[in-house]
Amino acid sequence: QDDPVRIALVVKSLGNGFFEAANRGAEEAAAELGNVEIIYTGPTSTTAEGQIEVINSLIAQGVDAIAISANDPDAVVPALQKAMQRGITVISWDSGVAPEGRQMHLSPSSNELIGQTIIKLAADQLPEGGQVAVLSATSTSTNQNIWIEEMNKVMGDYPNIEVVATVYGDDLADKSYRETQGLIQTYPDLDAIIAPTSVGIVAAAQAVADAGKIGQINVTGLGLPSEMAGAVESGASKSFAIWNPVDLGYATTMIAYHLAQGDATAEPGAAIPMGRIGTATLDDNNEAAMAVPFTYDASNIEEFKSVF
Amino acid sequence: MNDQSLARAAVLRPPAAGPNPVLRLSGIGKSFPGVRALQDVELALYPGQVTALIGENGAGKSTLVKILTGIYQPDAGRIELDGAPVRFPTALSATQAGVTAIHQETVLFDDLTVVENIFLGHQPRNRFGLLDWGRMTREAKAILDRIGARIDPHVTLRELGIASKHLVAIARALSVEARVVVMDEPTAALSQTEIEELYELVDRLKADGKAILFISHKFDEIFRIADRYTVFRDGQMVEAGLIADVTEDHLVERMVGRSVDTIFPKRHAAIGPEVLAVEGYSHPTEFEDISFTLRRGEILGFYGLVGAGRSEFMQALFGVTKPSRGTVRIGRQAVAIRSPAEAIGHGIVYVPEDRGKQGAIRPLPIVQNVTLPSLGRTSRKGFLRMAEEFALARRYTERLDLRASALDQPVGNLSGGNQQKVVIAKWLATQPRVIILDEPTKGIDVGSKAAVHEFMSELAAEGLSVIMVSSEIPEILGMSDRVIVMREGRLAAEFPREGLTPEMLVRAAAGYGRAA
Amino acid sequence: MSLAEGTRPRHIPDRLSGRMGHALRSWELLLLLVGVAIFVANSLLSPYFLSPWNLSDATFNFTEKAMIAFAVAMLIIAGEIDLSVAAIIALASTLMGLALQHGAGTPVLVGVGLLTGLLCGLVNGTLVTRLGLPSIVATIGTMSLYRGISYIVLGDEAFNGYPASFALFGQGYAWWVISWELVIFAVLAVAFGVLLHRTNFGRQVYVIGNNDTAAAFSGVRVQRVKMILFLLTGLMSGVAAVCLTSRLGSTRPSIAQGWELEIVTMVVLGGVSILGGSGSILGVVLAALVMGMVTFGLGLLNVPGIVMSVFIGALLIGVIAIPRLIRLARTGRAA
Amino acid sequence: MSTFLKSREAMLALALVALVALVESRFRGFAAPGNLAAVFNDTSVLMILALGQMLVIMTKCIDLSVAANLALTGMTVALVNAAAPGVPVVALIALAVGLGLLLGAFNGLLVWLLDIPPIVVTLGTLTIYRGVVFVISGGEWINSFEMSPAFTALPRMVILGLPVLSWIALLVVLLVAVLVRLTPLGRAILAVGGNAHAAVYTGISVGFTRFMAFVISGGLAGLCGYLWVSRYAVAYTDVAVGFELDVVAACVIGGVSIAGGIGTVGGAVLGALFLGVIKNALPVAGISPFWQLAISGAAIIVAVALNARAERTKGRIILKSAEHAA
Ligand SMILES: Nc1ncnc2c1ncn2[C@@H]1O[C@H](COP(=O)(O)OP(=O)(O)OP(=O)(O)O)[C@@H](O)[C@H]1O
Ligand SMILES: Nc1ncnc2c1ncn2[C@@H]1O[C@H](COP(=O)(O)OP(=O)(O)OP(=O)(O)O)[C@@H](O)[C@H]1O
Ligand SMILES: [Mg+2]
Ligand SMILES: [Mg+2]
Repeated sequence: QDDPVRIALVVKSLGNGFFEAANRGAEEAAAELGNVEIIYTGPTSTTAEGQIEVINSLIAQGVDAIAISANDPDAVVPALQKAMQRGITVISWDSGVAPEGRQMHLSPSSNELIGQTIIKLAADQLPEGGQVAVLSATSTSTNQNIWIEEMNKVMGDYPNIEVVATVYGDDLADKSYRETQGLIQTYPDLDAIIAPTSVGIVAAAQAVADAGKIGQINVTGLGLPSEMAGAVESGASKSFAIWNPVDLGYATTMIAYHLAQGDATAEPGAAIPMGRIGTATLDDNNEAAMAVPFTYDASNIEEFKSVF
Repeated sequence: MNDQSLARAAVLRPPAAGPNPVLRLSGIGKSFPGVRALQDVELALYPGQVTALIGENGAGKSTLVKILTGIYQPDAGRIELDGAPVRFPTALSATQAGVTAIHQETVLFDDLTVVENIFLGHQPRNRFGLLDWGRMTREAKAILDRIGARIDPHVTLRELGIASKHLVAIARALSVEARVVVMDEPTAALSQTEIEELYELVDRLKADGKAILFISHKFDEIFRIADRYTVFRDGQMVEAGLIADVTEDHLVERMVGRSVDTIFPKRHAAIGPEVLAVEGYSHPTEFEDISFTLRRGEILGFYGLVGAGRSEFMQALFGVTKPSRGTVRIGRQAVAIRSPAEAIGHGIVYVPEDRGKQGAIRPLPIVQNVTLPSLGRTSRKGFLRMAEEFALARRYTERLDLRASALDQPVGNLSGGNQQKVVIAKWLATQPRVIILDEPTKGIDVGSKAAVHEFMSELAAEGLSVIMVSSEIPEILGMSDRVIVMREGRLAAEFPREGLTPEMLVRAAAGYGRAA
Repeated sequence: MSLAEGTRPRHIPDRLSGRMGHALRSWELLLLLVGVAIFVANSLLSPYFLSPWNLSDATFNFTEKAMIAFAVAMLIIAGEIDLSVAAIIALASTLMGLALQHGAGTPVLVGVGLLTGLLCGLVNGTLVTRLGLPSIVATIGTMSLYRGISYIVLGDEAFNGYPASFALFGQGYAWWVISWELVIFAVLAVAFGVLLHRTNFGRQVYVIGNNDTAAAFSGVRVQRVKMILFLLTGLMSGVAAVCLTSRLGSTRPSIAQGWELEIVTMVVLGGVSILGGSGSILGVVLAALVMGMVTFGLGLLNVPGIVMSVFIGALLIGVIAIPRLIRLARTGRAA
Repeated sequence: MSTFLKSREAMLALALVALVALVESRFRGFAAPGNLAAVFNDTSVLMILALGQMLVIMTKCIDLSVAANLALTGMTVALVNAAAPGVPVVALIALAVGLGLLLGAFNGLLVWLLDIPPIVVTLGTLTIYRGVVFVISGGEWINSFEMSPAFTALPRMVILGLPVLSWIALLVVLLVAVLVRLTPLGRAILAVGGNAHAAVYTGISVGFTRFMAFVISGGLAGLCGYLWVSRYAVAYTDVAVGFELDVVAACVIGGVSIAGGIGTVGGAVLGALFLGVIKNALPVAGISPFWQLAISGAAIIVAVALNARAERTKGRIILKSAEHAA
């Protein structure tokens, strides 16, 4: 029996439902591939230093591949470069790493699509136009910033919609809650809150419900069906979107496996198989997008809330 | 031996036609690391009588008080209350049994009010089990009135002077329904009128049938209020009996164990030129307008009641606190002393009164304590040289006849007197010009005391100038070439050695006679 | 009595017991044993542990924290504490980033980092020694303040693009597997060991921690010594900021978040009394190694970081509590 | 002194009013009763924890484990609620408080019987308690849909215009005020911190008093565990991470002396409200959230500096002429 191919799934922090779901996908892929061992790991809090310690111990164990969702795109680069020097396949997924620190990056979806989706989710409920505010995660998380940027690029398509503020909940439930209260206070005419973060959107929905603003303020953005089921039911959130994290973990594992086995190479234009999801095609930056975000609302939430 | 059994018989024999003792201690022993504070002690207290407990510093009187009030547990012996054996595992249990005390050190809470200080630990409660502040305030006022203390019960203790604090401690002791009242040097900090009021109070307590244990170094008051006496020497009871049967001389003899004159061997030394002159030293709250001079080879005594501000003034002179006004000259040169380091630089050193807090660094070895202010001399370019340190420490500790098992022993393990020797050695090692000794023999045993005194004269003979702050009249009279008396932060009098009597000192300190 | 005997001084020996006896009962020995046990356990549990490169990588887990821990140990021995050290790293790193944007080269960057550390130490020292604030609350305050300034400067941005020569401090190797950071750590360990245990200054630190009133009465310039210690702690935070920034190659305001408690843990585990007055640099070095090995060993077993911290928390309480529990059981009463 | 203490609180209250007025002057509606009530409600948990911490600090100890205690009790009740939605909320609250008391007692015992410095004890239990949260939850979140409606509804139920959360905070304020002012334990807590040596002479057990302070602080943290988790309708490992420092800061701003023996309920409440107002005002005032940390740091420094000035020990008063001037 050969030694198993060991693939480390390094997440931003342990104890986050999104990543737990991704891990399930990774295990699914491992089972499908056979002889693959998944090491699901990450720091306890979302810090780059913590991830570096984790990476160092993975290098020490001589894993075959590291697939990381980075807390800081730059800080982990030296450690990942060291990993690559020691012959370890390194890819990033979800939250990316600077190109010199990885062989390729798998986005859950393309940033443009996400940026367009989150504003569309809000706008669809506001045919007359109105005020929206953004509740983001930590100020330092890469993807939220990119998505908001992408969103701003297409704001021209929604002339009646005004983005009045962007605040940061730091991916902490209480801070997000308080920031939402602040928004409600400051903008009495607010119509929607876009929270492109799974922690923020839940807290925002809770704050809106507690303020008795259901029906006046629609909370939308990116969230997990299991966490948002209550908010959809209460009406605090009409709809929200997310890519499927199970699929993301699955696809990441597949790619890491093929790269580590030498079945595929990460270079611009390469097409790397992702099992049941299809094929990832790398762009000039060695980046690929998995799929379009999927929208959840009252019609389908029941079905998904127990999945992830 | 014989003394012991005689004394025991005296304790156990009931007074002529008197009642049985309320409280009786037998075979009490207590040791601290390195010190045997009490050994096989007997004591009996009778209702309606005042028993005086006398003995030199460190004889073990306060230790006995602490055993009686549940703060220390005796190593041996038994306590009987009305003939039944009792134990006092905590201070509260002693209070509840009706034993209450005014302790020697005021152990109170500076940030709490007078009312609270009086009742803390045994506050009256209302029917819901909550504190009854109304009753507390009323009772506090009543007790304060009873002892003639004019103190607002609502002020915090921090705002009171030492005498008022002492009155609060007395009020606290009276706030419980006590059968036995212990007073450990209650008059030490009081002025004459307050002392008179205290005597009246003691008389009233006697009339109420309370048993009183009264600890004092002042023989006049012992003969004024006590019915019985017990003498301690070095942790042992040496004699007990009726005051009416004895004279003062006899008590002193029993207390010290030898004739008194030998204690203070002040030798005559040639007194040289002026080395220190202080002019108009003042502080906003502590002292005012202190001026004096000190000459080479002179021992200058500073006498005063406790709290007269001598320590505070000395600390200002040593640079610990800042004076608001005044000048110092050393030799001919005017100097400004802004920190102890500067004072040491000018050759002025201070052996503090509070040995535990300000003098010794208890967990550190003897050698490190001794060399601390002299590190500049024992080190090279800031790097320690252990050999030099040991040499310096040995030179001075051996000269002071320190009793220690090794120089790397922590100072905290030594007996009080030996700790004091370490502190003195520390300062002598700096080779000062002026040494200020603040209560140099406070709390140290007879032998060490004599050694310290002998050493002081030796130093003076060698040309060192000594300022000695002391509250002990015999020490002042025995050692000083000249005596300055302070009262309430001011100079009250200055006396030459010749013709000085205890009378004159007390009058000046208390503010009756106006001398000089 | 002594009067009679006083004429013939008796000899007092320098030392009572040999140093061996003392060393055998010491905290350092206990730590060393714990360390060896962990080392052995790690080698048995993970086949990857005993590799020079892996051990070398593992040193990065503690070197930067330990540099600060040396200075904090001295501060704690003197009876003070500094909880703002991690925030100083953040601020120093941020200002280095600003300098970088203005075109500073490596020497200037290092200078900026160290100076910022010193300046922060000066502020802490001033609050404590001049204004008389309790250091624990004063530095809780400056902790928020320093990191807060980093957030104000950086917001959601990051500084990166540090020059290649700057990478030396956190990523360079002096020889084979010996990183420059490890060299800096070792040099500082020796320097602090000498400073604390072999100089007048170190002696004064102990004296102050045992009894600062008596120290002042003995002519020790207590406030000045404390100020120097705060400056030193700031400076070491600056050094750690240089190393960490170099290692990460980027600066974000959340850098070194939560390190202050890890550093205090390291110091206390090293046998330094949190009440001041005792402790040694050797103890801190050993504690750093123990903590580094625990985290690395558990990391190799892919144990989550939070479970490691449980282990360290238990170690912290355990090593102090167990001897006391034994004594309690033996004598039947509290110490 | 007592009038002086009052004036210190008055000063803080004044600063608070000034702060509210400042925000109101630029952003209408902040000082509206409804919004102030919301701010109060939002500060409730901090206030409750600060009161517990105050008791501990007054005995000259410190409890750094409160936030971890909160997380652990919160997670425990959330897990129980998710597993057995039928268990009545009252029982869960009792469980939270009981568990909190136990965790506090563990700290207290180590301090009392083994005489380990409180900062070391609670630094250790801080990491241990939070680690246990991770272990019992397996790192998973408990989300609102897994909680029973009654569980999440209680704190936000409105009675007489205020949510239950606020009422609970007010009740705790009252109880702690009674404890401090009217019970022997409360006075013992002040005495032990003020002068531990003298406390022994008055028959107070220093160790036991400290133990009780830790127990109460733990119990209040346990209560907050339930309140936090039900209010935000989510439980996870990092709940309230770092909150212990906010709690200590609230005490310090409120004039509780870290050296023990000094502190008032009013002060701690005002200290908590001060931080609460800042936290709530920043988003409203549109000040970048990045400023918040620096502002609260500066507030802490200013507050302790003011308190330290007031507390600075003056020399003894010996001179008769100085006695009345003082
Ligand atoms: N807690 C303690 N630890 C060690 N030694 C102690 C302690 N308390 C008292 N002693 C020692 O016990 C002896 C008796 O002390 P105690 O205070 O009872 O004397 P005293 O008779 O009250 O003296 P004074 O007249 O000075 O008040 C002294 O040698 C003292 O140093
Ligand atoms: N106002 C006070 N409050 C509390 N304790 C006091 C006060 N005054 C004096 N004491 C204590 O009483 C003891 C003796 O005090 P102090 O040093 O004032 O006496 P002294 O040396 O006899 O007089 P002097 O002030 O003249 O030096 C010391 O332990 C001191 O701490
Ligand atoms: Mg005594
Ligand atoms: Mg004095």
